[in-house]
Amino acid sequence: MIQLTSEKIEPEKIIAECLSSAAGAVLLFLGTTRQFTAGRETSFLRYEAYESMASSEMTKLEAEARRRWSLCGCAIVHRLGEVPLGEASVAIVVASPHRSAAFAAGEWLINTLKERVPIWKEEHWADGTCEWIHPDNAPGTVVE
Amino acid sequence: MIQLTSEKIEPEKIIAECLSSAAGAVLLFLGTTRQFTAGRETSFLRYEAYESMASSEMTKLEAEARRRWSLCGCAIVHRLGEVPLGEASVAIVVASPHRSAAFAAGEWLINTLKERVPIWKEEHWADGTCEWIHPDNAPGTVVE
Amino acid sequence: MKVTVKLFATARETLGTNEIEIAVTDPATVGALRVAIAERYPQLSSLVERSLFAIDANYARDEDPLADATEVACILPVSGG
Amino acid sequence: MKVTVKLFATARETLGTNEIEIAVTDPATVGALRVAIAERYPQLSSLVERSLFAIDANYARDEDPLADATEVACILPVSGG
Repeated sequence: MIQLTSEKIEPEKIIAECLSSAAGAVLLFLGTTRQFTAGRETSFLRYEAYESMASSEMTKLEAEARRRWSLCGCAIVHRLGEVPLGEASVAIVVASPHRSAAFAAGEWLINTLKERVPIWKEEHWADGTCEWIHPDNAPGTVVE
Repeated sequence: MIQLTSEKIEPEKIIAECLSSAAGAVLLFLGTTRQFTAGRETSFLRYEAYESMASSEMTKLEAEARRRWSLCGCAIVHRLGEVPLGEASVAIVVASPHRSAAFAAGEWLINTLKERVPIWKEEHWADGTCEWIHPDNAPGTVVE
Repeated sequence: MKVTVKLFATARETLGTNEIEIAVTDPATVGALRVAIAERYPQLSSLVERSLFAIDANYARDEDPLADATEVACILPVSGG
Repeated sequence: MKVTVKLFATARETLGTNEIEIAVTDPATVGALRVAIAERYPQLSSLVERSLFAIDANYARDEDPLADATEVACILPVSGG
């Protein structure tokens, strides 16, 4: 299940979608808006996506995770637009018969989402300034 | 937050306890009752604990996780008594400024809980038989 | 000395009781208790050999003395989670 | 040939538009497009150098041709999650 949404993320609904009697382990990861980054205060975040491509890249991530690990459920939800402090910008849920696959797939999904999915974060600082974040460590080469 | 309960686990309440504006990453792990184990069908599980010691061991786990990783929230909840198929027997929530700590602490907590905390699972098989599970790979020596 | 030992799971069900009283030869250590239980209840001996023991709700070593223990428990291999 | 390129984030805001039209010298590849954007908009050159490009919503290589592209996008280093 792949979703881009401008609504508040509701983890329990995503978990319910991924639950089944085949699952022995369910992992939820939430990326939330942190108030302080390196001592600097954030007021809120805003996310922008290349939506058609973000959806297709997230779909590829889910398919690749299902190939690499034995999963019985997988969901990736990203919020767009303004995200207040303490709320989630991204939710990943993975259900698997065994826990090691759930942890490995969950961590791989969030790490790879942050490398590949065309979504950008605009930090709105508490001092009133704002800036788009474009990490320095971007690959610069094609992501296979 | 440490809890032993005979009620159904409600992950959203545990997550809410662990959220704060210091958190950039929130991880929830649920151990759920799986229908099939090595081809054999489970009807339900029952958990029994040495309750006073289980609580104190879980409290030690939380303290050790907070020493080892930078956490802003940590909760361990284990259900006792009967757990139907598809429902959670254990929930672990970890909130951290950064995601790598959340994944590492979450996986360490569930792995270590399964080694140290005096709780036992009784498998009730669909064929009407039941048995207590006592893994072969138990340490056999004092867990430090 | 005599030691009261709390039982759980298979041990509790096999013996049909929540706790047993066991006579332990001196020196009254956790290790001596382990041997005494395995001898007294051979049907549990293989499980007890790979069990831990707790004194006052803390894991104990085989060389730890039982003299000051208020509560002793036999912790069969655990399977929570 | 002329190529329409979708813009996002800093590129969209800096140029004040969702897309630009860029003349690309032959051979019309992703690599040539990267060079053309960096030359035409020097204020974006360092970001564009470390950007990826997408053809029809798939990441493309610098040697990939633009001739059959329906939609081309400049993917500045991403920061979702």
